[in-house]
Amino acid sequence: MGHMENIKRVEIIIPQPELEAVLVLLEKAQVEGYTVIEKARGKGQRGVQDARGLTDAFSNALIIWYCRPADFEALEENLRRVLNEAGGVCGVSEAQWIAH
Amino acid sequence: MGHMENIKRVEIIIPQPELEAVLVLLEKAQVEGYTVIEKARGKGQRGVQDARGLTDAFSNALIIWYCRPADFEALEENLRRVLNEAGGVCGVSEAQWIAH
Amino acid sequence: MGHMENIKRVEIIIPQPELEAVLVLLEKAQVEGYTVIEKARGKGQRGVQDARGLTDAFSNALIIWYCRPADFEALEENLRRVLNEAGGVCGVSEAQWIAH
Amino acid sequence: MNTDLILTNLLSPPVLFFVGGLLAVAVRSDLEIPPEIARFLSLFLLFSLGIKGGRELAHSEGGLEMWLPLMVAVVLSLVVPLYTFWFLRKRLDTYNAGAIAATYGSVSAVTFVTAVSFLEGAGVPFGGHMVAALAIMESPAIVIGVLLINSQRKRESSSSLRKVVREAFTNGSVFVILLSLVVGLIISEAQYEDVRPFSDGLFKGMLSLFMLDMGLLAGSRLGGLRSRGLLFTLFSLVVPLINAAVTILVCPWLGISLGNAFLLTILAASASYIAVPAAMRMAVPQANPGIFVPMSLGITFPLNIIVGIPLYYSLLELLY
Amino acid sequence: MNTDLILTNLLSPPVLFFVGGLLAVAVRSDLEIPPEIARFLSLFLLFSLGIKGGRELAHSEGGLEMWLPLMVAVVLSLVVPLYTFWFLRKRLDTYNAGAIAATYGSVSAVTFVTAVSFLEGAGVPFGGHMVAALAIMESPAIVIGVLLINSQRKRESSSSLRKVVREAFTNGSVFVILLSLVVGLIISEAQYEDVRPFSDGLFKGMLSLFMLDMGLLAGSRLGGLRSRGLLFTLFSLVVPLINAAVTILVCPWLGISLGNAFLLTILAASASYIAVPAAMRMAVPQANPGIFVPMSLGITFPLNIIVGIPLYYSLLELLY
Amino acid sequence: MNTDLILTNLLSPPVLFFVGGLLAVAVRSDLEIPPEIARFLSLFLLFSLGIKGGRELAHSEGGLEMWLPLMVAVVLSLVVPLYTFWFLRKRLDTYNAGAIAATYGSVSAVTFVTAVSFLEGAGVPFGGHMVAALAIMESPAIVIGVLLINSQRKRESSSSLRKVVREAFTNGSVFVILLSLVVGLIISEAQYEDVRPFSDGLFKGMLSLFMLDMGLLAGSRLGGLRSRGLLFTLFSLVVPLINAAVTILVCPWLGISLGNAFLLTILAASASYIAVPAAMRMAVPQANPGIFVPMSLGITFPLNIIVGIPLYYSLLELLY
Ligand SMILES: Nc1ncnc2c1ncn2[C@@H]1O[C@H](COP(=O)(O)O)[C@@H](O)[C@H]1O
Ligand SMILES: Nc1ncnc2c1ncn2[C@@H]1O[C@H](COP(=O)(O)O)[C@@H](O)[C@H]1O
Ligand SMILES: Nc1ncnc2c1ncn2[C@@H]1O[C@H](COP(=O)(O)O)[C@@H](O)[C@H]1O
Ligand code: NA
Ligand code: NA
Ligand code: NA
Repeated sequence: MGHMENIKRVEIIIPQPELEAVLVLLEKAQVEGYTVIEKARGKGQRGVQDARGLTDAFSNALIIWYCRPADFEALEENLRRVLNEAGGVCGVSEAQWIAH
Repeated sequence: MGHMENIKRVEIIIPQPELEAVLVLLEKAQVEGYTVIEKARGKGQRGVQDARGLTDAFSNALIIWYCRPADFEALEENLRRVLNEAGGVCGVSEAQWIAH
Repeated sequence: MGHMENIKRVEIIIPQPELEAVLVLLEKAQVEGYTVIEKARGKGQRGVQDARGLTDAFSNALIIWYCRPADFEALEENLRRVLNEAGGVCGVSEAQWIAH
Repeated sequence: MNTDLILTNLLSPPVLFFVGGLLAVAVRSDLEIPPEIARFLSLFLLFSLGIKGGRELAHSEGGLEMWLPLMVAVVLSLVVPLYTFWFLRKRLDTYNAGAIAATYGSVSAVTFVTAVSFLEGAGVPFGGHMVAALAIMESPAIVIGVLLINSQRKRESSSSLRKVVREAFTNGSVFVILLSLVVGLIISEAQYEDVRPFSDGLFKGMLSLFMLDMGLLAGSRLGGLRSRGLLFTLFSLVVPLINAAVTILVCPWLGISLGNAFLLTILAASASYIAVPAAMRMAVPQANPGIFVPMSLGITFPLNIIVGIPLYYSLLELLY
Repeated sequence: MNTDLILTNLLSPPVLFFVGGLLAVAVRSDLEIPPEIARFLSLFLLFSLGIKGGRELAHSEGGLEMWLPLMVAVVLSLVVPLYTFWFLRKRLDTYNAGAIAATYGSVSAVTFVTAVSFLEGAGVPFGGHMVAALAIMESPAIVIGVLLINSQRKRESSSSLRKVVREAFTNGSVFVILLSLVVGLIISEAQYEDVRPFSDGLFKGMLSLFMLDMGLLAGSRLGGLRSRGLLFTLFSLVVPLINAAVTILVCPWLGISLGNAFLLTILAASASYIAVPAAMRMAVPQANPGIFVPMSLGITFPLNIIVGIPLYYSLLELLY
Repeated sequence: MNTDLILTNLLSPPVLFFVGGLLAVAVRSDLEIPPEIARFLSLFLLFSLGIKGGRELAHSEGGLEMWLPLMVAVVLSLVVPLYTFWFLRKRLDTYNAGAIAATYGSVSAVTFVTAVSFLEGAGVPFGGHMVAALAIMESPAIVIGVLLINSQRKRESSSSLRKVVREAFTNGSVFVILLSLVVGLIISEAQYEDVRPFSDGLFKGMLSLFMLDMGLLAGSRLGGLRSRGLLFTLFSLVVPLINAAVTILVCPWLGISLGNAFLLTILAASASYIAVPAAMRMAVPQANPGIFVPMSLGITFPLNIIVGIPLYYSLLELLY
C-alpha cells in the first residue's frame, strides 16, 4: 500500500434548515474541506422526515468531513450544542486517506 | 474530547423498490433512528443500476443506521434474508457518536 | 452475530465530471460492485462546489466501494493520480459485511 | 345553500385531482410526483397569481376600497394566533400551542389560488390587492407564535426569534408573489400579452397537477393524527369555520366587495402547512410537526377546498 | 404502402426528437434530461391522454362499439404472455422467459401516445375508451408472467405474487390515466376549455421533449444486448409484427372502427419498459433487466415508432 | 441613445425577474429553484430557439446574406480568445488567463435568447441562421483556450485536449440547439403549428422564470470576486464593450442586416458561464472557477442584459 494517512471520518446528520448554520461553524474553524448530501429522509427523536413538500422542513442534510482528530475536538462542543437544540446525530470513525 | 459513545455504523444498500420493506423491518425492531439517501446508482451481481427512467426500478437506496451492537444482531438474520432475495450489501463499522 | 466478513469500505469523492472516468477505472479492475451518489456539494482546495447551475461543473460525486484489501491496493496508484489531477478525496475504513 | 355551486366546485379538475391524490394514498398506489416538480408547479402558481394580481392592480383606483381589505388581513393575522394560543395553552404544552396558533394565523396560498380559480369560473371580480393580502398574512402569525412561545420559555431564545423574523420577511414564496405582483403592475399591456399564454393559459392545468400532489401529500401526512386525541381533529374543523364566520359577518358591514370578502374569508379560514413547518423546525424544534401539519394539511385544507369554498360563497351571497 | 405516410410520421417532431436522442448517445454527447423532468413529462402525457379520452367518452354512446375493443384488449393481454412464454421456455431459464413474456404482453403508453398523435394528424377519429384499453392492458400480463414463473419454481414464493398483484392494481401510471379519464368524463365543457390550453395545447411539444429523453434512454440501454445472442433481437422484431398482424386481421372482422383498430394494433405490438422492470425487480429479481429492457426499449419501441405506426396504418387502410 | 428602448428593455418581464433574483440574494431570501427545473427551462429555451430558427431558415434563401454572419461568428470566436489571452498572460498565471480567454471567446445562450425576445418585441426581423451562429461560437474558444494553456505547460497534457475537443463537439446544449434547428427546418407547416403553442406560446413566461433563477445564481456567485483585484471587474466590463463596438462597426460595412448585426454584437459581447466551467473543471482543474464564473455570470451577463441590449441596438440604429 502506498502512503496512507490516519484521519477521522466525521459524519454529521442534521435538519436541512440547519445546514447553513453548521457549514458556517466549519468555515469559522477553517476546515480544509467537506462534502454535503442534501434532501435525505430519516427518522429520529423528532419523528419521521419524508423529504417531501415545498420546503426543506422535512429533509435532512448529511455532512462528510475528513479531518485530523484535533480539528474535530475543537468543534465538538459547538456540534453537540447544535445537535441538542436542532436534532440529528454525529458519528466519528477511524479512517485512512490517500494523501494527495 | 467530550463524551463520546461507542456505537455501530450500519450501512444498508438495497434496490430502491425494496426500501419500504426494509424500513418496515427497522420500524418493527423499534430502532431509534435512521437516515435514507434515495436514487443512488450502482453496480453489483444484478448488473448496473443507472437511476434513470420513469420508475425506481433502476435505483438503489442507502440507509445509514447508528445503533448499539445488540440492535444490529437482532436484525441481522432478517437483513441477510432481504439481501439474498433482493440484492444489495450491508456494511458495518465501528464508530463513536456524540452522545446527546 | 452471524457470519460477517472483514472488508474495506472505500469512499471516493471526486468532481462529478470526473465520475465516468473513475468508474471506468473500477470497471477495468473488474470490481464486484459499487454505489454512486451524485450531485453532492462540497468544499476543498479547489473552492466551493454548490451543485447548482446548468452543468455538473460545480457538483461532486461520491463512490462507495466495499472491497477486499488487495482490490483496493491494486487501484490505489490510479486513484491517487486522479485525485492529484482532478481533486477530491479518498477515505478507507475497516468494516465487516454480511456475507451473502 | 346552492347545491349547484357545491357540484361545480366538486367537479372542477383541481378538486377532482386533489381527491384523486387522497384516493391514491388510500389504495396505497405507488404514484409519486418528484418534489422538484411540485416546487416548479408551486413556483408557477405564485408567479401566475402575482402577475394576474399586479395586472388588476394596474387597472384599479386605490383608495379605501383597496386599503380596507388589507387592514382586515393584518388584523386577522394578529388576532387569530392570539385567541387560538389562549385556547390551546390550557390544554397543551407551550411549544405545540404556539405552533398551532401560528399555523392557523398564517394562510395557505394553494387554498387561495383554488378560490381565485373558483371566482373566475363564477365570473365574480376581485381586486389585485387581494394577492398582496395573501402575502401580508403569511408571516406575522409565525412571528407572534414564536413570541408567545418565548414569553413562556425559561431560557429566552432570542436567536430563534431572530431566525424567524428574518425568515418571515425573506421567505421564498412571499418573495415570488410580491415580485410577480410588481412585475404585473409595471409591465406594458403588450408585455403582459406575451406572458399570458404561459401565466394564464396553463393556470387550471398546472393547478390540477399540483392539487394531485397536494392530495398525495395530505393523504400521506394524515396518518400522524390517528393516534392523537380528538381535540386536534375538532380544532382543525371548527377554528376555520369560526374564522370564516366572523369574516363573513364583518366584510359586508365594512363595505368590502363580494369577491374580496370571499377571498378574505378563505384567507381567514385557511391554515399554513408550508411556511410554518419550515419556520418551526428552525426556531422551535420542540414543536411536533406530526401534529400541526396533519391538522392543517390533512383536515383544514380539504375542508376548505371541498366544502368551504362553496359554503362561504353561498353564505356571502345571502348577505350581498 | 403509402410512402407519404412514412415520411409524415418520420418527419414529425416526436419521431425526429427520438432519433435525435439515439444520435446523441451514438456521438457520446453529454446531453441528459433529469429523471425528475422525464417523470413530469410522462405525468403530463398521461394526464393529457386521460382527459382527452374522458372527453371523447362523454360524447360517445357506449354499446358494443365500446365494449368490443376492450374485450379484445383483455384477450390480447392474456394470450400474448402465454404464447411467448411457451416459446421462450424451451430456449431460456424460467425467470427471463417469464419476464420477457410479461414485457410483450404488457404495453407501452408512449407508443400509444405517439400513435394517438399520428391519428390526430391524419384526422382519423377514435374512441375515448381506447385510453381505458391502454390502462387495462398494462398489468394482467405482469401477473401472468409471475404466475408462470412461480408455477415452475420449487419454493412457491407467494409473497412475490402478492407484491405484483398489489402493484398491478395500484401502479402510478395506470392510476393517473384512469383518474384523468374519469375527470375528463365528468367535468363540464367550460371546465374542459379551461384545462385545454395546457392538456391539449402543449401536447405535441411536451411529447417531443419526452421522446428526446426516450431516445437517450433507449440508446444508453441498448448496449446491454450487444453481447447476447441473436435470439433476443429477432424476438424483439418478430413478435410485435406477429401480434400486430393478428390484430390487424381480427379487427375489421369484428367490425371495430379504423381508428380503434389501429390503436389496438399498437397496443398488441408494443412492449412495456416501465411497469415490467419495476415489478420484476421486486417480484423476480432473478430475471435480468439487462435483457428484457433493451429488447422492449431499444428494439421494439423504435420499431413501432418509426416503422410500425405507418406500416400498421397502411395495412389497416387496405382492409377498410 | 433612445431612452424609450432602455425602459422597454428594463421593464420587460425577463429583465425584471433577473433583477428580482439578484434582489432575493441581496436580502438573503431562501428562495431557490431546483437545478432540475433550471435545466428543464434551459432545455425548453434551446428547443424553442432552435425550432424558431429552423422555421426561419426554411423560408430563407441562403446565399451570401446567410454565410457572411456565420463567417463573422467564426472569426470572432477565434480572435477574441487570442487577444484576451495575450492581454491577460502578462498579468495572470497561464491557467486562469486561458480560462478567461475561453470564457469571453465563447458565448451565452441566455443572453442571445433575451436579445431575440427583445428583437421580437421591437418587430425587427433576423435570420434563422443566427441560431446556427450561436451554436458555432460556443466551442472553438474553449479549444483555443486549452491549446493556449497547453502551449505553455511543461508536461503536455494531451488527454485534457482530447477531453475538451470531444466535449466541444458533443456538448449537450449545442446538440439540442442544432437538433431543434434541423427539426424546425424540415417539419411541415402543419407540424410546426402543432408545436407552436408550446415552443412559441410559453417562450416569454418560461424565459422569465429562467431569468429569475439566473438572477439567483448570478447573485450567489458574485461573492467570489469581492476579494479579488479590480482587474477582473474592469475586464468584465470593458472587454464586452470592445467586442461589441468592433462588431457594430464591421457589420454595416459588410452589408449584414440590422437584426443579424445586433445578434452578432450580442454574441461577441457575451461570455460563457455554462460550457466553459464544465470544460475547465475537466481539462484544466488548475483554473479557478471562482474567478471566471463571477466575471461572466455576475458582471458581464447583467451588463449585457440590462445595459447592453438597448445600447448596442441604439448604436446600430444610428448606422442603419
Ligand atoms: N440512530 C440514527 N442513525 C442514523 N440517523 C439518525 C439516527 N438518529 C437520527 N438520525 C437522523 O437525524 C435526523 C434528526 O434526528 P432527530 O433530531 O433525532 O429527529 C433524523 O431524521 C435522521 O435522519
Ligand atoms: N461491493 C459493493 N460496494 C458497494 N456497493 C455495492 C457493492 N455490491 C453491490 N453494491 C450495491 O448494491 C446494489 C445491488 O447489488 P446487487 O444486488 O449485487 O446487484 C448495487 O447496484 C450497488 O449499488
Ligand atoms: N476534508 C474533506 N472532507 C470531505 N470532503 C472533502 C474534503 N476535501 C475535499 N472534499 C471533497 O472533494 C471535493 C473536491 O476537493 P478539492 O479538489 O480539494 O477542491 C470537494 O468539493 C469536497 O466535496
Ligand atoms: Na388563517
Ligand atoms: Na403488447
Ligand atoms: Na463572446
